[in-house]
Amino acid sequence: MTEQAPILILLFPFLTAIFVALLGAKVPAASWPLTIASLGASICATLTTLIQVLENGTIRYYVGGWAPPFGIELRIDGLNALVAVTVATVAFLGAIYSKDRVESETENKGPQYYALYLLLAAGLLGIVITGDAFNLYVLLEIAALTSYALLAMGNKRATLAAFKYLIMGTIGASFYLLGVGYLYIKTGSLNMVDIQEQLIANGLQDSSTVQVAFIMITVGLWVKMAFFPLHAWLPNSYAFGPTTSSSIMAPLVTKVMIYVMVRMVLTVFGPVYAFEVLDWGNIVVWLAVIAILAGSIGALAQKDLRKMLTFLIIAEVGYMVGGVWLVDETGMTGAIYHIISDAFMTLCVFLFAGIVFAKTGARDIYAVDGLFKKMPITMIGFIVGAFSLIGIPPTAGFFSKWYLIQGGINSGNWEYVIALLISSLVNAVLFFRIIEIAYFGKKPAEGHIHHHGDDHTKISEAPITQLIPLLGTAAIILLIGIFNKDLVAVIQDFLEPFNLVAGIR
Amino acid sequence: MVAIEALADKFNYWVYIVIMMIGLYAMVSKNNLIKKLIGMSVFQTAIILFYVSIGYKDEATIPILYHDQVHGAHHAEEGDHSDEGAHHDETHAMEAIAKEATHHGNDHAVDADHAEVDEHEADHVIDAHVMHNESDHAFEAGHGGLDIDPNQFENPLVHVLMLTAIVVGVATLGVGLAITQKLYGEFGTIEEHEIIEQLRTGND
Amino acid sequence: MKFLGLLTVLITGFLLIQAERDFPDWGDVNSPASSYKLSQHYITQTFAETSVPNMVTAVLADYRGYDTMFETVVIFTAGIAIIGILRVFGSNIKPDHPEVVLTKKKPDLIVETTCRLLIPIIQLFALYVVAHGHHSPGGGFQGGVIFGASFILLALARDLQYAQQWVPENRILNLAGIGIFIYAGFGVASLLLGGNFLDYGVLTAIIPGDVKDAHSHSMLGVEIGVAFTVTAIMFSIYSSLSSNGHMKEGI
Amino acid sequence: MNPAITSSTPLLACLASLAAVLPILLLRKSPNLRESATFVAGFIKFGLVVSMLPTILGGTQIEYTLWQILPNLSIAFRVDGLGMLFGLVASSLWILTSLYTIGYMRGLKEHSQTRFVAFFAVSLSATIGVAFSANLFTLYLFYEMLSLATYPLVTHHQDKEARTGGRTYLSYLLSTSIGFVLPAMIFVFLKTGSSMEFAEGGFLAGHVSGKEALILLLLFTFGFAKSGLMPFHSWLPAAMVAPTPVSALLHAVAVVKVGVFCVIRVFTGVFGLEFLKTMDIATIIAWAAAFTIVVSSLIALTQDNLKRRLAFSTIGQLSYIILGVALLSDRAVIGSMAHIAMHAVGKITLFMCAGAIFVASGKKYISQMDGLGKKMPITFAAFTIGSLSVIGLPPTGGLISKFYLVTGAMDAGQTALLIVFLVSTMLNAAYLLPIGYRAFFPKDPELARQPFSWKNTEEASLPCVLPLCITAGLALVLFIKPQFLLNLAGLMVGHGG
Repeated sequence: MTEQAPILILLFPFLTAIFVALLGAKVPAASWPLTIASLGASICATLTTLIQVLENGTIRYYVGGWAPPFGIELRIDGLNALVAVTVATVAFLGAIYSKDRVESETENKGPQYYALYLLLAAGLLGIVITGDAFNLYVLLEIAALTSYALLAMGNKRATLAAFKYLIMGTIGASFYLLGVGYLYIKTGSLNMVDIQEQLIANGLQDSSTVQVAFIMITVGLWVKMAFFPLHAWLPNSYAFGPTTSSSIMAPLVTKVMIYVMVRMVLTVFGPVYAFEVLDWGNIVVWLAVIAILAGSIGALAQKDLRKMLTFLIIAEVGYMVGGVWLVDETGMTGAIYHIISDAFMTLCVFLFAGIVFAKTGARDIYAVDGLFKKMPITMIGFIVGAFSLIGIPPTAGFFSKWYLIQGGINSGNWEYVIALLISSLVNAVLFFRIIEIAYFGKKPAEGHIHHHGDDHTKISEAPITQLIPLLGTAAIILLIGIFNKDLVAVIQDFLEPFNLVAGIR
Repeated sequence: MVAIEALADKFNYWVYIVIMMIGLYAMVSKNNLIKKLIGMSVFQTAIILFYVSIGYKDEATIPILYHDQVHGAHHAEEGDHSDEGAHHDETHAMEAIAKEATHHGNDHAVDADHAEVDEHEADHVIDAHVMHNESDHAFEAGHGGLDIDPNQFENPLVHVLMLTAIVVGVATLGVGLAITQKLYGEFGTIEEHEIIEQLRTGND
Repeated sequence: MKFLGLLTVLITGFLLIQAERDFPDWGDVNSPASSYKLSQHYITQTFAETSVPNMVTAVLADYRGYDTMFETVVIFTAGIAIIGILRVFGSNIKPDHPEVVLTKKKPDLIVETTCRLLIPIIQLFALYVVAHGHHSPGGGFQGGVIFGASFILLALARDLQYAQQWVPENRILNLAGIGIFIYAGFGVASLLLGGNFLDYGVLTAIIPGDVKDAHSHSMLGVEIGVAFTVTAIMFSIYSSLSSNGHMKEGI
Repeated sequence: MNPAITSSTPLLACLASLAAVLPILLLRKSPNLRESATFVAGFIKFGLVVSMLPTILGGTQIEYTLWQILPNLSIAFRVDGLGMLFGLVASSLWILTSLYTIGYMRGLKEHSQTRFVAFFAVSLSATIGVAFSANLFTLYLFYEMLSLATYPLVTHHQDKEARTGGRTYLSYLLSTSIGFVLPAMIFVFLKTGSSMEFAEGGFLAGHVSGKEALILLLLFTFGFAKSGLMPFHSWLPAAMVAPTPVSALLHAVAVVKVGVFCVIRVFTGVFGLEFLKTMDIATIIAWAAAFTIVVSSLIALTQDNLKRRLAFSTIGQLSYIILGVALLSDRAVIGSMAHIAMHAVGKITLFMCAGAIFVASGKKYISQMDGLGKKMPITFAAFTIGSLSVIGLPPTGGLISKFYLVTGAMDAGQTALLIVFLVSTMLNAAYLLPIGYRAFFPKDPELARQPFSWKNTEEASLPCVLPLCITAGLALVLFIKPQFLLNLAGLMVGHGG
């Protein structure tokens, strides 16, 4: 059955989603265990796939038995095997967290929530494993539709933000669709690898249509991933949607879009075309620098905890887009590694924000007042995530910065290096502000107080279903930091044939 | 003059760009949420138009095989496979055209005009046959050795793709309307700036 | 905002026009899209491989059946999403927006009689469209929409509750889910029989006939599944939107 | 290359205190058991460090590679003379400080003592980790760990003052390490493509141009802001809000010494003295250090708060060490390394005295300490010895290191810097000696006339006083027996002092 693992990756969550939607009306309590079970099974499938990829190289799974380009293939190499594991794991952890929160945050629509949640996970997993450009669009829309709904279940602000997201998301997806159409009109194919072959075989390097296709696809994906000037939809929707929704969407949706961008650049257009023939030069890196700085400054201005975190996502997107366009193997490695590490970092801090909101009902950063005393275990989880976002070794965030900065220096993009460092410092300020509040309390007393003995504040930890994902995430952050060499080896194996190291530009 | 010719050759693409931009403008600039959604529909429809026009071929028909072709296939399967090589033979090709023209007349009233075209452009079909011999796709995998000319039918793929796009469009529109209704229920208006105003003045 | 919008539109339009210079002419049979092996294969080989004369149906339900399954899921998702967003369950109904909720309509003789006549015909036609998708334009989506329209017509002619007597909410959702299960069932069945997902060819073990027939019959099966889902969700979307999520009175 | 053996002792020495955290947390209900856990860990650690001493003195290094974390780059330990010297200082003083902590914290009935002790142990692990790092990457890792682990110690009081101090502390240390050291380290990694192992004579030569070398040197020297080089020194006085044991061990010994230790490592292990000489770029650092010495001594003169005065004194003394290294002459470098130990012993005595004074009398300001010597004779005697050591007067160990520094300056032919040494010694004397003097011989005639009797003394508790006596004794012992320290330091420059 292992050769069927690729399709099982998404069959589990997808079929369970339907089942949950049907069963939910009668047995709402069954929704959560089913969700967990299916996502767990999905993780197993992704891991099986990953092992197979590591052993035998790229897997090509022909859905329906039709060889590409006639049928749709799932094409899994080192890159998307890793991303698929990440997506499944994040979805799994997020689902555990949802248990105690769904009822209160979504007005008793648990079954619908879980069905949409699973569909979102299935959509994202599908995006990651597919090898067909149009199939990607369909799954993109599944992920998008579920996202709109998951966000619109939140409060008033979130509803408006969801609407904005719907408009922007549709523009982004339509641009992508149009770009695929342009590629189709020139190559006659929809299979990613085949498009690449046709582009080369037909000498389409100079075709203005292909150029515009590249622009449309890239810009479309930038909209979807909230790359800086196109980010307007993101902060409010993730900040005011249900915490359960944002704890899966914030880590995954933008990251998966970045994965798609990498896939488009490397597999569909090819690095030679994307970086050499088009040669946008440093423009994208500069845009990324602006994104990083704008995200950081935006985050500094926020008093709302989750909104602050959303601005950090915008900065992190800048990291990765810039990393891709450094045109350097180390930079690309960093960008891909960061997809994985950032997914977990973001999950970690968003889970924390969710737990704080669940506990105190307050959204602003002062809600964490005195939490070191009240919820020490939660704070440990948070600190790992925060340190990772700041970039303190040995967390994963440090190593992604390590590679990204190396890429920046290697390719001579100093502006990017500096932006990265500034953003690390801003993150340090942001998170230590929170840690300070949690440690000192809102208004620390004047002068010394010498509490006698231990404090009276009772420990009241979050429920176990919220702690497990948080600590699990924290552990994963540390693990992928410590074992980053092995992870990076996989990424570099994947990148090797693209020969980025030659320094194309 | 060249410009006008270019325009005429590709007018469908011009049309879709104009429609699409109207839609895009409405999505970005309109204040009314419903108008935005209308813009979105226009926008998506324009893309559908674009795709469908990729698949169009001059003098081709919808991608459904003719009744006789289907039956011919059964014939071919039962009978001899030897006529594969004979496609190079021009006389055979002419026969095929004649046969085809009759089918048009008899079975497919819909394609009356099509038959007309075929009659006075017989050599076009020959060219096409020669061409697809060269590209030799018609015979590579066909166990039946069907007598199908790829230029006879429009590209089915884009229709399939657009069926999907239409479905996606409908779904997005539905969700968009639902969100708009929810917003209307919460704010009592569907003008974006009024909603933002309400949010700014407080009462969250 | 207006200016910004205009600017975006102009830039995008300019870009697209740039691309257009390089397009093949309209209707050009030698354009890459038409002359590449992909579309040619579909045109010339579909019948030989699947014995379905309607290439669109074959490509939709077989070659790109994976896409189509998710297309169905998109529809399903939209239905669930709209319920998730709008539906108000049970008694926790918030004070509604100030619009008057329409009361039950009185049955109108002419309208009702017309509907009574029309609806069976519509439904019959829908079944025809689904079933004849192999040989003529049509298929699960088209048929499903037509079938769904018949219920919407019923709701329009009388009121939502009347229509819901025929198709209550739960049953509607079950129908939608079953549709997808039928579709995915063919896929899972081929998985279990040792083929790839949605590889109808291996279904010869349970479907009489040769490989081609297996393809052809499975396509009919999945089209029926699609029709189920589309029918159900069309009506579900209508009832949610028209009643503002209360499933009581509609327009 | 020196001969080396592989052994996990350095790792164990590093982990000994980290492992103590768990028992400390588990035994939080009974302070005595908790404290004994600390001591057990402390002695194990010290024992492990000492067990390596003969090997090191024999000229053999000890290596251990823990984990290859990046391609080409691993977390690895290596013990050499400098590391051994620093490791000895840190691990021995930890035991004394732990003893002192008991007296101080219990004396003041501080809150959250468990947390305090636990983080103390973590900090120690980080310090030893820095001392035994084999490469730049491992060094950076432990350096960051130390910054973060000491934050809860610095801000232990959790009041407004602590918050401000903690903020300054972290923002200086983190911004310099992330902003300067990290990019510099990555640049070095890229340029050399090596594992960044510290090597005798450096590994950078031939990989970078002159301009790049200068920038790197500046980034490293100022990036390791724990060394308190101006203008990145303000964190040190700010961190004096911490309880005194923290100030004593961490801010007179561990943290600041880690800063200068890193700078020495970079000078000797990364750049290499020869390379710096040929490039002629260290002079800037030397002058920055000289400037810091003079200015901080002047500021120290004006401080009335005893701990703040000591803090500024520390800034100046640290710059001695940096200046010594930046002189690039063998003797000055040996002097620098020896000064790490000598100053540590002297300064920890002073800080412990300050703490003991605060515990016993509640006095923080120098102006209040007139005549206090009669009430706390032992403390002030120790204080005076500590002062002598810091100034560099006999019969204390401070003389030895200063001697080497001064002769080193002569070797280097830097007369101007020689004058700086001399002037600052005067200043040191001017701000330290009067404290002890006035305590025994107050200006106020009323106080002066009071007769001294052992019965009237009000010393702090024994756990407070004992450690500071021991360290004062150490300062004296080091005057007589400095040889092994000099040998250790001498290993680093290629000959035995």
